[in-house]
Amino acid sequence: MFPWLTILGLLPLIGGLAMIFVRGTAAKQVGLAFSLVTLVLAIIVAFTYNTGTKGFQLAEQATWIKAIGAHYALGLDGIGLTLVLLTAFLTPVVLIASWNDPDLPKPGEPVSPDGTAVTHRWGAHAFVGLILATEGFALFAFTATDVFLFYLFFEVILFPMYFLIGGFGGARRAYAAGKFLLFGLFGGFVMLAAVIGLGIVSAQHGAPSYLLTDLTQLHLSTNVERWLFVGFMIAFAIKAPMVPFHTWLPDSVEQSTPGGAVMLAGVMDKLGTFAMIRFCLQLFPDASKWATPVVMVLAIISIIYGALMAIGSKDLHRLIGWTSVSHFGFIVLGIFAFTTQSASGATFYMLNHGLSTAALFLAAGFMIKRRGSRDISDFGGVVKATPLLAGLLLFGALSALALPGMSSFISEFMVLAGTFSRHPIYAVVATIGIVLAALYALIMYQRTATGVPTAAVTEKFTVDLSGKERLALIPVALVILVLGFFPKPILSIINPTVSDTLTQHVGLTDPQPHASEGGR
Amino acid sequence: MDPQAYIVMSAILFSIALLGVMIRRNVLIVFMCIELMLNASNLALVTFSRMHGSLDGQIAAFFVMVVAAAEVVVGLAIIVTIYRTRRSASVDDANLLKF
Amino acid sequence: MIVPLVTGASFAFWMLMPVMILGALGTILARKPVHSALSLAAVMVSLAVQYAAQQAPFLFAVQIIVYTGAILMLFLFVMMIVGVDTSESLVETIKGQRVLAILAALGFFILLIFAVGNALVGRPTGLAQANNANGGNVQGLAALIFGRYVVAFEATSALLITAALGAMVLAHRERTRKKKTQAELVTERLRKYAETGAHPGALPPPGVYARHNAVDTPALLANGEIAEVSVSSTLRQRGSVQNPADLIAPTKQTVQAIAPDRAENPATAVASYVPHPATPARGIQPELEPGESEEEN
Amino acid sequence: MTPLEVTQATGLFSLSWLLIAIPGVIAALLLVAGKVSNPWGHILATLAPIASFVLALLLFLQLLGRGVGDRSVNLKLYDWIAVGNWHIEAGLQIDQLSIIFALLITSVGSLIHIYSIGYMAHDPNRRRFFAYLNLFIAAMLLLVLANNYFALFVGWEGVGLASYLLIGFWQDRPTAATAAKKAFVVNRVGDLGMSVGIAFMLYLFGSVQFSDVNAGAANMTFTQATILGLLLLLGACGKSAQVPLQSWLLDAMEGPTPVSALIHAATMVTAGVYLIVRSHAIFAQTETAALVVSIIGTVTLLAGAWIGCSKDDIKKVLAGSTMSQIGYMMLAAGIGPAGYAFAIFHLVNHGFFKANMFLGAGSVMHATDDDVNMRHYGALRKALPITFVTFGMGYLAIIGFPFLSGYFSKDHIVEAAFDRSWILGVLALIGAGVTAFYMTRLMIMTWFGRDRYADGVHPHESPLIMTVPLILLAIGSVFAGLLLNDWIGGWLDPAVGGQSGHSGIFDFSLIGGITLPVVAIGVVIAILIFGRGRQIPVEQPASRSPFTLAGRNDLYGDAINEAVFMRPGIGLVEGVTKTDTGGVDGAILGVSGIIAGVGARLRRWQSGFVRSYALTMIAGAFLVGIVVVLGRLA
Repeated sequence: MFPWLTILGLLPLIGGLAMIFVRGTAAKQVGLAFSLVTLVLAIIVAFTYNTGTKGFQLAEQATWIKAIGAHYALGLDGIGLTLVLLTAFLTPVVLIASWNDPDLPKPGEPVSPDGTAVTHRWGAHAFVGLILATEGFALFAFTATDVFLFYLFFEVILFPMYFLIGGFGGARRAYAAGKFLLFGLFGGFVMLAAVIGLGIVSAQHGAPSYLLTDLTQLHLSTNVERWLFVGFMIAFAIKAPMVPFHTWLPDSVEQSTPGGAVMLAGVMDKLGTFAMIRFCLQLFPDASKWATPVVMVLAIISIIYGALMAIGSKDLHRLIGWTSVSHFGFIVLGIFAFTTQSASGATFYMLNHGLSTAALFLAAGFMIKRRGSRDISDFGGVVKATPLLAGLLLFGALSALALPGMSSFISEFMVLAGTFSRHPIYAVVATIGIVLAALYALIMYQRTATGVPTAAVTEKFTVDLSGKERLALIPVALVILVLGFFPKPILSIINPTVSDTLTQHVGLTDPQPHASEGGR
Repeated sequence: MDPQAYIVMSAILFSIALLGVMIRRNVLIVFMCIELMLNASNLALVTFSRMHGSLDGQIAAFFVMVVAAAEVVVGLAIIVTIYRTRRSASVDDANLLKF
Repeated sequence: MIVPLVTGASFAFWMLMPVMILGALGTILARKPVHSALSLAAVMVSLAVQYAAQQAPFLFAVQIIVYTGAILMLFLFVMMIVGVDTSESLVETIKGQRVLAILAALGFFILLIFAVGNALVGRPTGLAQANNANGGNVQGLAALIFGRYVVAFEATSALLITAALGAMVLAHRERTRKKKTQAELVTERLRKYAETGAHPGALPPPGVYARHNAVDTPALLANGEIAEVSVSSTLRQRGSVQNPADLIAPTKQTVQAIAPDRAENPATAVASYVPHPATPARGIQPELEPGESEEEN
Repeated sequence: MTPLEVTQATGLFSLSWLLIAIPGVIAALLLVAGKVSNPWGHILATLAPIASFVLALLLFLQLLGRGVGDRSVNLKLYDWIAVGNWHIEAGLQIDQLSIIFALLITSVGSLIHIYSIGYMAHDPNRRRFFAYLNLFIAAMLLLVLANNYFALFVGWEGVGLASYLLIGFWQDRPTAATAAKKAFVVNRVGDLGMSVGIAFMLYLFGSVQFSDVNAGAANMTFTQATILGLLLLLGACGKSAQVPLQSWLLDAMEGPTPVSALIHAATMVTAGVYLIVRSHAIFAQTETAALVVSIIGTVTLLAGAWIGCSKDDIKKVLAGSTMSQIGYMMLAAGIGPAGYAFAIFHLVNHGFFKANMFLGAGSVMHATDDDVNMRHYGALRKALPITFVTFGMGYLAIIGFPFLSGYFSKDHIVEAAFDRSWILGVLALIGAGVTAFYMTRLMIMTWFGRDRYADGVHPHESPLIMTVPLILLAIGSVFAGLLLNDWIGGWLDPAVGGQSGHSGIFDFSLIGGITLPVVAIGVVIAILIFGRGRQIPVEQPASRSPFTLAGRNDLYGDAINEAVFMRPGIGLVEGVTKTDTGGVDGAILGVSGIIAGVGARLRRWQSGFVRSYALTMIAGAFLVGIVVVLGRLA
């Protein structure tokens, strides 16, 4: 069988390695070419995917470390495919949008995101290489069907991201990158303990194996299952990130370049929520049910807390980072409500969050690049000077607040309504988040874009979006709109896998309509 | 002859050399103590070789000697270099690699 | 088979055991590195004997040739470069180091006895069979080295070459400045002479006398002083320079012997060997006291 | 009540998606095409609602030709969300109710588009304005044509977005931007009710299709029905600016006047009424929720009238009036089967006369250099004769002058209110009187008396392109009542489960007899206070009257919002921010600080003395060895 998934993951990694040999513009072109080929490949893979078949498709498997039962095993299910498509789509977008970012700072030139005289540590080739490495590792992580293999990529993706923040960020990038890495590693080590524990349990039941298909057959005792669940869940909650493990995210995205922030919040963080569905629910269904109240309360706290912090943010990047905390709350809420709709919605939300965050970060990034400051109070009246840019910022903001017609609305609605059918009270409390979302999105837009242009804005916002900037943003906006009105292609991919997970593993069926006779 | 005696002898020599490494400051003496440790282990290896009636122990001892020779060459060269730059043969003086 | 009460091996062992322990202690306790090295040599030779006693004739030879012959000699050479002024005080500078070191070494010794010593139970198999399989110990070792262990053996060759190269690289001093020409050297030397009065010419060679002609013998100046710079500073620091008084003593005797003639023949009288009052500061004052010359012989 | 027969769309009906698609596509085209479309964009945009209107008219005629039970046509376009047991489709429902709305929206919308060509002629962003207007038309049509609550909600938010964009159209005005944001956020509070309500429907029925909900409604318990009803009411309150979510509407007047006419008078703000009427099956199960609807309507009716009495800004008077008139509709909708048809009837009439008056006000502003203060008007009837006449028609219609449109619908509502409860009836009656009072005040201050406009202002009649829509709307204001009065009840009743005891034109009831005198009293009082011979100060006179002050301050709606939500909200945000930096992040930084401190101590161990290291290493080896040996022994 043709190893589609291996090639899919390897392509960007090879592209990243190729950056050793090229420099400057050539590096960007080569990197973009690799990411586009990856995108094409991902689309081909998506077309070969059969929504009717259960289990993993395009599976590859080879024994890797026999003694501990680790395999090199890749496979694709609906959830993984969705995120593969997201990753493959966002990378070229990021590369195009950041085309000039890594070039900007010649020594001493004050052009870093926060206007201080910080120069990038390396050139464009390093930036492109790290972005591609992030993509490759993410693709492998989304397709890994072996817990050990997944863990490997779950951890290793921290490193390109670390260098993206630390090498290309703002004035406090060293602090941010360090915080990012420490949080990630801490979660990783907690998870490692659980992974080892899982391996030991597996070995007690016969030949050790980390294959997902083997592990789901294990019968764990209640205590063991809960402990392992907690170990995995902490790692995923840090990566996702959920309150109270969230503090690294605002700092990290604040200091990142817009492109880096998209890869961070749009792609890498998805590993956490993705893994919750893939591993927590499939491997530890009973423990997941046991933990539901705590996780859901934390999710709701994340939703409201993140939104409040976003309202109070004075820094554009930070604000968007906080909105992500809020959105991840929705995703986790949907996953742990255990209804087909909410979990499908949560998965779809992962995709949409990636898209809307990308739109927001990139549009905000274009503004920051022009203004030379991330401070919201430094803007004002941008719409007068550069209407298209402001319009797309508004588009991103509306997507973040889940306006109907945007794809994010579909997912948010599915999460809320799906949650409602099992836990009405939680859903109602979570709904407050949509009002707060309107506040943070529109306050941000109002303060930056409307009003009389300030002197600095008139002086610096002389050109509206360039061709490359349009090329990066408009496809994202289009996809958001199309999926908002016609989400079927993605939902039909997600839904079978999610309902399979819920019925086969968690063992819960959707609640029936409560006023009988009413349903179809 | 009881091999235990050789082993005890080897242990005595090894421990004395160990003590030397810890209490002496002259880099040459420290280095000689290391050689002494290698010799002590060689004695143990030869003893084991006889004990088990296999020549592999002697081969091991032989390789230890080869490695020791190489080690001494490089080690002494390093000592000379350090001495040239620091004008001291005390290991306590080479203490820059610290907190 | 009756075991003889005392075999050659046990005789060698019990005879050499105190030598080895004392030698090892000497290695770590001697003030001067040279003494340490010699103590170590004693240990190594004794060890060689133990190898011989344990049916390892090849290692016996190699131990003496490689260790005692090559490695220790290398140590001694380096000691000549490095170790001259390194006779250290045995006062410990790190707090608590000595006590703790002794405790640790003792603990380790006990551990070794318990751990390794218990590994040997029963009578030794002996190497007679293994040695005879290939017609001798050396042949047996050769069969193993070029057979089972050939890869490791080849690796050691790489190791040795690397080590040799490494030593050369380390010992090689990279020239950081252009090499000075003779003309420059002379200019420099003369400038120094003009500025500080340093002697521009060659240093005086050591003294050559009827009874002393070694490098540790300073030359005598015309006025009877000794020329300090004629002896290597290494030797001077080591304190192994000949006592100038001894060197002067024969001359003194000669002078005394011919003193009567001198009185009759003032014309041939030589100048007084008593130092000139304006002795250069750097000169070593020979102590000429009448009693000293008697003690020498 | 039998569920409606829903027939699948065939023929012309299968094209009904074009109603929405035409303006939607043109909106997108104008936004994407950018400056290229500046010269012709507004023309194209104006054609869009006209095309939709023609199509809607054709559909209406088709429906007329069908039998009574055959008039609800369902058109499924595709599955929107088909997950688990949900089948939420993108589908349209053309029935008696939605087609009336479609006609109202497209007709008034077309006229306002035409009017805007003139009104916005000098605005550099006219193309963008028209694109937003088309976006609004598309979203509004989606709202009323949807066959399920989900699609309705999408339209619901779409009109909210269009409203946001159009209120804040002059984005360089901070007040406009703030008003836009306020409108959106307050609406979001209503949306919260909508979202939870739709989720609740899925919880109850597993479907959001109108037909399914109507069919299943009878199975709800009373509590469920009440909760669902109140949730929908919350949504309706937000969109229709009903108390307590009324505060955004007055600020929304920051937008261009055609926007106020189209969105904030004729169509969007009435969506709440549509929602209630559309959800008649739910309210049929819960007296309580229906009563709350009526009460909210009555309260808003009076509050809007009160505000209308005390404002000097012509648009704000009209906005207060809009609130008030929608209050009437809500009151009617809350009455139940007897009131639904009247609510819609009044809604249609209101759409005509209020659009007419707003556009008239726009014409006045156009003439007076965008001055909105009525104290700066006066005697404009000579300068703007056409506008005066059309505005007068609207005035007569709203106060309920006999045989004009407002007369019929308002009378019906007051009558129905008396049937429901005499308290509601009396309050509605008072509202009618007050309406007459403030509208007369507006008329006098604007059109009669002495001219008070500032120097340099030379009022002039608007161009034809603006007056023709005014004339058409005035005709609508005058004749809509007469035309529809006999017909609309019978037309709508099957769709809304109504039982309107509709009456003929000359069917005077006792209540109808009382209403007219009340209105007349209102008019007379206004003439006495502001009429001939009375000086109207150019500056607003200071007033001590708590009634006037309250009215001028929008009944302290903003103050209440500020005290109850904004200040605690800001406090909460600050508190959370402090907690995060001090508490959560602080705890983490504290832990890292402790670790760093311990590390700083520990690294002293790294003394640089090789011999110490050797000692440590040997001691360590010793300890490990001991553990191993003891492990063996144990």
